[in-house]
Amino acid sequence: MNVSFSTTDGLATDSATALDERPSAEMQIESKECVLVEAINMALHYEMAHDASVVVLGEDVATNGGVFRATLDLKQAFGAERVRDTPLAEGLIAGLSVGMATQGLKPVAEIQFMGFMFAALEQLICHAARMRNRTRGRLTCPLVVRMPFGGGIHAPEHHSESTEALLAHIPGLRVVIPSSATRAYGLLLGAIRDPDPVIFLEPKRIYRAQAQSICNDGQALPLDTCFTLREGEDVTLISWGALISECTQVVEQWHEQGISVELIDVATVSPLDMATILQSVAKTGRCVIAHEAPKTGGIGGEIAAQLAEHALLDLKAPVLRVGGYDTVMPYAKKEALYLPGVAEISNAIEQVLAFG
Amino acid sequence: MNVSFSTTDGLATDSATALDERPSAEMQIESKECVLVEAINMALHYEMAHDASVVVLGEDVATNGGVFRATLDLKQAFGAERVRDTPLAEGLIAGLSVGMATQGLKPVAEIQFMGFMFAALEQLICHAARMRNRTRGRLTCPLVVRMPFGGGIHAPEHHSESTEALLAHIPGLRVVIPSSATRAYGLLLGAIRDPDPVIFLEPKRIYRAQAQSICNDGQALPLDTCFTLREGEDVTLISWGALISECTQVVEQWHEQGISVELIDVATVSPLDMATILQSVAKTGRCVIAHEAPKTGGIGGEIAAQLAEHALLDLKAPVLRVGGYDTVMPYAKKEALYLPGVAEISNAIEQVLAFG
Amino acid sequence: MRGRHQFSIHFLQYLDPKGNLDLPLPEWTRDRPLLLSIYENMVLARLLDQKSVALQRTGQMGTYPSILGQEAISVCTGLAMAKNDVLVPYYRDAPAQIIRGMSPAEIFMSWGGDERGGNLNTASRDLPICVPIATQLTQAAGVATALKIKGEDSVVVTSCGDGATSKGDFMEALNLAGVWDLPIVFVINNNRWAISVPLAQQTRAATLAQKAIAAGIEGIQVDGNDPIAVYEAISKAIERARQNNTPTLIEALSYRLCDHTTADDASRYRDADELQTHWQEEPILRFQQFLHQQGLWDAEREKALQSRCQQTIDQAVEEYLAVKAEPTTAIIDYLHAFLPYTLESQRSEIQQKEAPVNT
Amino acid sequence: MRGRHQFSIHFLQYLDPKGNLDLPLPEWTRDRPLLLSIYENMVLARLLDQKSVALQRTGQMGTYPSILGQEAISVCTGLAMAKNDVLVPYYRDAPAQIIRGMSPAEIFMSWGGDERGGNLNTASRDLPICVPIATQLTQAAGVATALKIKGEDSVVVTSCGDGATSKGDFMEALNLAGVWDLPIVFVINNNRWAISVPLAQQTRAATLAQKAIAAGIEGIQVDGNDPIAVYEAISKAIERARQNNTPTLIEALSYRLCDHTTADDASRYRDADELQTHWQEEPILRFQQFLHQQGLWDAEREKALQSRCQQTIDQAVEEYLAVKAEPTTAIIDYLHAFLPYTLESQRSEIQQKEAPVNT
Ligand SMILES: Cc1ncc(C[n+]2csc(CCOP(=O)(O)OP(=O)(O)O)c2C)c(N)n1
Ligand SMILES: Cc1ncc(C[n+]2csc(CCOP(=O)(O)OP(=O)(O)O)c2C)c(N)n1
Ligand SMILES: [Mg+2]
Ligand SMILES: [Mg+2]
Repeated sequence: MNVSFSTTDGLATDSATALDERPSAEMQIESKECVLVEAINMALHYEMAHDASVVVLGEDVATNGGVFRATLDLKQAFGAERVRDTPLAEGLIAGLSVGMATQGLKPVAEIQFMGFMFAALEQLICHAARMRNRTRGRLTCPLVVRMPFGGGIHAPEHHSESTEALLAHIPGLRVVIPSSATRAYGLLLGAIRDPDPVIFLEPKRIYRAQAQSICNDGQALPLDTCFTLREGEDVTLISWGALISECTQVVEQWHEQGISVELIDVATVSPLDMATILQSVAKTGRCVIAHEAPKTGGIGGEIAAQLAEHALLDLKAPVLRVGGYDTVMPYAKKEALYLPGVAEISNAIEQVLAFG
Repeated sequence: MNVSFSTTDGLATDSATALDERPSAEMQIESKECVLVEAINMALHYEMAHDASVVVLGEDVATNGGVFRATLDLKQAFGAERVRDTPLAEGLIAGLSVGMATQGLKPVAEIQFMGFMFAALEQLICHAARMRNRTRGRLTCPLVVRMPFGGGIHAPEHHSESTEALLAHIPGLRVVIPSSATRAYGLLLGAIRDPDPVIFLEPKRIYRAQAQSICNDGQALPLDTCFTLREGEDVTLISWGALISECTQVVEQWHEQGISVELIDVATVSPLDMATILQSVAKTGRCVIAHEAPKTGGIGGEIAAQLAEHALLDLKAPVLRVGGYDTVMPYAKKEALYLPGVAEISNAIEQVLAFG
Repeated sequence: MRGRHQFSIHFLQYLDPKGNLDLPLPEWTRDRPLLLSIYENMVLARLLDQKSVALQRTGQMGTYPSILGQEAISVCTGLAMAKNDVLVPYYRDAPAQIIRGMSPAEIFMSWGGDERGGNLNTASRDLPICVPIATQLTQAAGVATALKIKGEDSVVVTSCGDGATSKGDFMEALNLAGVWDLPIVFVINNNRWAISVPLAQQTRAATLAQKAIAAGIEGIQVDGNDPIAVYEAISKAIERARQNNTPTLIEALSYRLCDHTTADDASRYRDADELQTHWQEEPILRFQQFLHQQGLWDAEREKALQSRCQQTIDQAVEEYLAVKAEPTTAIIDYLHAFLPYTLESQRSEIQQKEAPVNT
Repeated sequence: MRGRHQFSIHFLQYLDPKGNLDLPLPEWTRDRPLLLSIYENMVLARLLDQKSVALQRTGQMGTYPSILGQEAISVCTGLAMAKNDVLVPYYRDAPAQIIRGMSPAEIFMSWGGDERGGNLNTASRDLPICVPIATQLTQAAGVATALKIKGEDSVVVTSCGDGATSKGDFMEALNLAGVWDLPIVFVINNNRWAISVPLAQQTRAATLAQKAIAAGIEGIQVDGNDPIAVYEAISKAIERARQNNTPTLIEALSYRLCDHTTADDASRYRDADELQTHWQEEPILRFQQFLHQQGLWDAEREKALQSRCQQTIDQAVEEYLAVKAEPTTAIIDYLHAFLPYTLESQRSEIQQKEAPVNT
């Protein structure tokens, strides 16, 4: 078990080869039934045990184990030096993480809710995303910022937004979004081992949804590919995060009607793996993109634009986007009105099928 | 001349009718040759003289008249109460503006460079954009945040970015970008009189470019329409801000070769006046969008996506976007490599013309 | 600027935890109706609080932040302010909001996930409660600036928790209040906890009041469970602000006798003994004992008050549960003063959806 | 926590503006080479500064922030630090960066718009200068945390201007340093101006050092143009940080004898007299007079030093102007450790462009 600190220079390579470095024989591997938030916790435990440079920080992450329990028992297992409750300041959390990362640590910071990330953006955009470029590789920023995001849990104001598009537009930041317990485990390991900053957005609406059996073998998933969850011939349905559940239902529904929908979980929304998407649309000729964020300026727009640029002749129908309305996320009583669901997605598919 | 303070409730209507309220006979109107930054200064003088609720604040805006002189002589003309140098804190500037706006003032805040706006985003996104909705109209936020943006002036790091897409994705914020002295004058007046928050982005590269004769008549321009600067039949070229100059050159070049390019200045990038754009593309069938911001996740993507959704059958060629590269804005020595210019735009036009 | 500089922070307390005096009472305590009003509002606040938690537990309301044990701070804030002053509250200020004209039903509505709860009586210019920690403080400075520019003699009172003092906005606002001579009073509800983070992990400062020194303004620490000390400190600070535009920071020492919110379980991180000892210092019983000693209170009055308040709360609940759903388009109709034409199609989509069942 | 709390801020000065002693000299001043090194580095700093301005004026460099009159602060920072310590500088710290191994040519490169200026000798773990005001301070706290976690006995020294103390990050970092017992020293270059905004409009605090009280840490004010006071304060603070993880805030009172940057014209907002009076207090002449009095300096030595430094600068300029352009793809090659495949097409586009002429 490697407990030596990566040197600033060594970091990139350390992390790059991290995957291979971890023979699964290393420790006895148990499988466990986990919901998404438990998978995140398992990944954090695994990586902290195998890489002493990993440090966890944020509000209520230590003693309390996080308000969603994503960091449960980390403090007990790895101590107060490596698992830290910070004072209440998101800008501070981000700045601390940048500073630690430049010195060979791998901070995994939690922003309690995505709605509170804005005070952290100056550090993430001006520094985390630029430190390697600014110093021509002398200093790097291998940090992860975890944030629960998205609506549907009847939370107070500012606890339900989806503003991933803001982060995806920042060169130098990777933006990763799991949609299942298994992918949460593998993608988070990939994020921590990535030699550069990664924003890891957790769809809290499905934190405790469907449990999956996860083999705690420390195998990371790549951060530059979409996952094709279901092969299909007639339409390509693209989404990420919590909406993947609704999308899966929609796929089932259409399947019963003899329509095969190809379902793609983008997972890493930046950088965008358009190859997978273009390949699928070349096959189906029809595409629907669904996300919770307001439709205008959302990542769906970027995907549709690239289709309009690179797949115009493949398209048998307009690319339809299903998104939240271009308005402020309503308070809990009316959030259901705002959030796109099975009906809206299914509708869009019906339209692209009906077209031409 | 109205020097009464708009009441919180009265504000919306006051501002709505502001245009009509100002008979151009009211004061003797002089015309003046102005460059863009002088036009902004003229609009600020005009509105402060006609609406005592307008207040200007920011770093170095009072005694120094702004580092670009956009607020020149306002303090001398309207006094230290209404023209205020703030301590150095962008979050504070935004929070102050929100607070003032809820009490019937119309703050016009300056963020010295767009690269320093990030500390202000929490207030703009969580509060300015939401105060009316949150209070169901009881309190409103008629504020303007002015920021110089864009590259090409060989400035230090963080002084050359174009991150308008981040703001355009926020429901409740208007985002306005002038591309000439005349439009700067009219759009800024429109922004100040708008009963809701407006982000006003100033292309500093052309601050002192071409002078225009401006009639200081207090006539505002609307904040919900694109401006068609040149009618054309063969291609639609869409852009905003400083790049409009390069686009104009491109239009000239193609004109000489018998190709007529329709040039649209989006001006208000949020909300997007797609009607004008769709109409144009319905006519030309070909479209190129150019902006300085990184291509991926930029506003060009949203426009292209809407074309892919609403104009698929009109399109004779893929919608091409010319943008900055998906990398950090380079330091001055290499910014020319990053910035799209006449060659790149002209190239894209050639491609869409050549297609099919 | 140069040379040796001295600063000091004082602690103010009149009533010890047993309700006994350890200082001569200030002038204003001769005003018996005021003393009684402090008590009544604290009692109402506690009942409202209990009811809110009950509504949440029974699925009739959303997440709710109880103010159990901290009633004196918000009640005295509300009572010390003039009608024309402006309150920029945080989320444990329901008592002050009610004193300033908000109905208990509106409190339920806000926490029930209905924006109309933030509408108050449309005459008010108070800000609604603010969720992003400390962001209300720079806004409060902006409100104070506006009042000053408009030449009003009103002042602003704003509040936050102990955790909020770690966020940059707090100091930015304090510093500005000092350098711009703003008519503003900052009140910290120091309930010793920020969710699971105790004050000792929030700062090394011996007091939160001394953060005023960084801004060059007045700072004072008071026993936040002693209504007389709190009212005295806030009203004097408001007076200074009104007379000379002098800002003040008041740290009110209290304790969070409840979970952080209904979504929290404090037993995970806080030991029962600590909680028990602080029950000995809670403000309502303390003040009741004081009123007894002053001959202003007895069991009968108490009984009458309790049922009066209970009635108010019960009516508020009825009112709350009877509220008609807003039209679905409300989610977009208040975004701008005028709906941009680009949103018309989205609006009609929304119009066609039926209102979700009230949850 | 309760009760009366007392705080005080002291001012430290050994050399008055005339270079006369008003306190007995500290131990370390027996180290003559150190005294001379302080002087030589200040002289080099001033020549570098003049050259930088000249290069900008002649279009050979970009906007540059001069440090005229503030050399003592950065020089003593650099000399007081151990090699293994970490510097988290701001943009007026070229002197400290050079003392810590950065070449003058690299300074020219950074301000000449070439990222390679931030690369230093690749062995260094110092942070490059930071443009967004005050953002380096929370990073510095992160660096100090890392050193502590790694069990090193190194410390962090970070710096900022007076204006930076108004930005929330400043207090967030100070507060954390206190509550986490971080081995860190914060040095404020109080040059009295933030571009056109004088200190009096930045804060009402009598000193900037007292902002330490808000974080519960040590704060001291020193004459920033007195190299002995600055070195004494910084080295003692570093020692405390190294021995007991005790953070310190040092306010170094100086004055900006230059424009804010080459893009600024201070005559628009600052009157000539103020400038003149402060020329009487500038550090280099003051320290030279002191060295004379100590019999450590004479005209000959001065002459030799001047030409030695001039040589260094001239060589650096040659080096700077001779630097080969980076490959065009450098603008994307350092974005990530590994270029995402999605950027390959953009990279080849960039590769086809020819390098822009060096401006
Ligand atoms: C900017 C921001 N970060 C995080 C949160 C989540 N959060 C809500 S309350 C709270 C603790 C606040 O503690 P304190 O300031 O002491 O106020 P209290 O709740 O104890 O009255 C946190 C971290 C938030 N609402 N806003
Ligand atoms: C966050 C941020 N806001 C604004 C600026 C523009 N700016 C550059 S230097 C400066 C003044 C800084 O003053 P001070 O902190 O006193 O440092 P000094 O330059 O006087 O040494 C300003 C406003 C910036 N660089 N960063
Ligand atoms: Mg608290
Ligand atoms: Mg300064």
